[in-house]
Amino acid sequence: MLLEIVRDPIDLRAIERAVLAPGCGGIVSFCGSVRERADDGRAVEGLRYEAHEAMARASFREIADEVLATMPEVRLAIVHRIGALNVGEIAVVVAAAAPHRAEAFSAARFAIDALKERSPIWKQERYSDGERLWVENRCSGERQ
Amino acid sequence: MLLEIVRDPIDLRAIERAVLAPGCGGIVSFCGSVRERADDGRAVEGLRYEAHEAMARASFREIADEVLATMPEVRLAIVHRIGALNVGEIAVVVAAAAPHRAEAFSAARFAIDALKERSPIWKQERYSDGERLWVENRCSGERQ
Amino acid sequence: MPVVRLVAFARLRELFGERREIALPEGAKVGDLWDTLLREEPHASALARGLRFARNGALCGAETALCEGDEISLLPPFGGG
Amino acid sequence: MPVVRLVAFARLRELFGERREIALPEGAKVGDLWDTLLREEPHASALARGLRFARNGALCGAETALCEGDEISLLPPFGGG
Repeated sequence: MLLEIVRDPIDLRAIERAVLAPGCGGIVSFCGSVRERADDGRAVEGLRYEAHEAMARASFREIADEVLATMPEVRLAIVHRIGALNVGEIAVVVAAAAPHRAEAFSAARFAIDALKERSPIWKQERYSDGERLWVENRCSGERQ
Repeated sequence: MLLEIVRDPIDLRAIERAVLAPGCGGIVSFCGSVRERADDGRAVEGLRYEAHEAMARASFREIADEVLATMPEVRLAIVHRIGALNVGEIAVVVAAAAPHRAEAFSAARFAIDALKERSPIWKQERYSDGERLWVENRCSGERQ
Repeated sequence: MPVVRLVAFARLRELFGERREIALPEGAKVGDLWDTLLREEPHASALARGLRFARNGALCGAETALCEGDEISLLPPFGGG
Repeated sequence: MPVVRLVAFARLRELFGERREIALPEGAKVGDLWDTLLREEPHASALARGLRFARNGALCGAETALCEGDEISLLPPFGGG
């Protein structure tokens, strides 16, 4: 399991190599990059992510444990970058390797959904008009 | 859309780069590699894929058209390698980029499932005991 | 006597070769081509399960008429991905 | 008078700083810390929606008692991924 918060650019292929095992025929990866347009259509110049790093890593571990509890053959990576990112750069990678593709899809989907909901990470979008906005995930914060 | 049958090793990152567009925040990719064990547990030495290349490419185009009909913002790649492959080498990559992750997951899953069902590609496993076997996908051939 | 080009894959290629020309009686259909091949290799009947045919790159049924120069493909169950 | 370390994120970090020490009356709870901060910056109340607290790296409720040296985190709604 590769579960990390990083500050340097993410090497997607290295992560996929880290989860690939000879017994795993399929890897599903989700790779989230900085989009050039916000949901409201405004041009995005860049992003800043910050995290409670210890809690975020603990949440990745919890997510991985939940995946393994139901799919023990899955090998999972969750890597999120923090700091300043430019348009097009990779912010997050979730990769799941499994002997069969159904588990790999299921694990990757669960992990990215869970990360968005429960990992203490925050995103500030910077627009071309100079404004900055902290953008919340849709489901976050509605649990308590 | 990158829809190809290739004979040389597949460069996963290049395919992901090909589908990534500035407006697409999420890429989901499925990468199928040669497993060291067959479903019955026998040690696999290597594989040979063959294809009706023209029909396989046409099937990729048909699959891509079906994805676009319901999810016009998706950018899709389907690349399958044929010829002799060793354990650990990449046989197939499906990558789907979309503004939001639900579409990317849905498109990638649909594409790999459809490829396995309808693309005229055949796989011969070669085991360490010297035997060779043409291995069928579970659902294939049951449609007519 | 239409002459068609037979293209076989996987186990069927091992039996019948990758490509060959084959002459059939006037009015012959895709199914007649398969029957002709079975007379040549009777144990190929074990490979009929899930077998599909294609004429000039498009799936077709056994009742499809053969024309001079057609490419007829024998497609066993698929294994890609 | 327990002294706790406050760690704030996102908009709350912009208001209260990233890390600071804060002294509270004996018996104070996490909710009392938040009320103390609100007296300092009344318009922070607009940020109460979806706010969660953590004590020493574990989510906790407003009724959690504060101990000397605790790290109390203010976690606005998440935006990772």
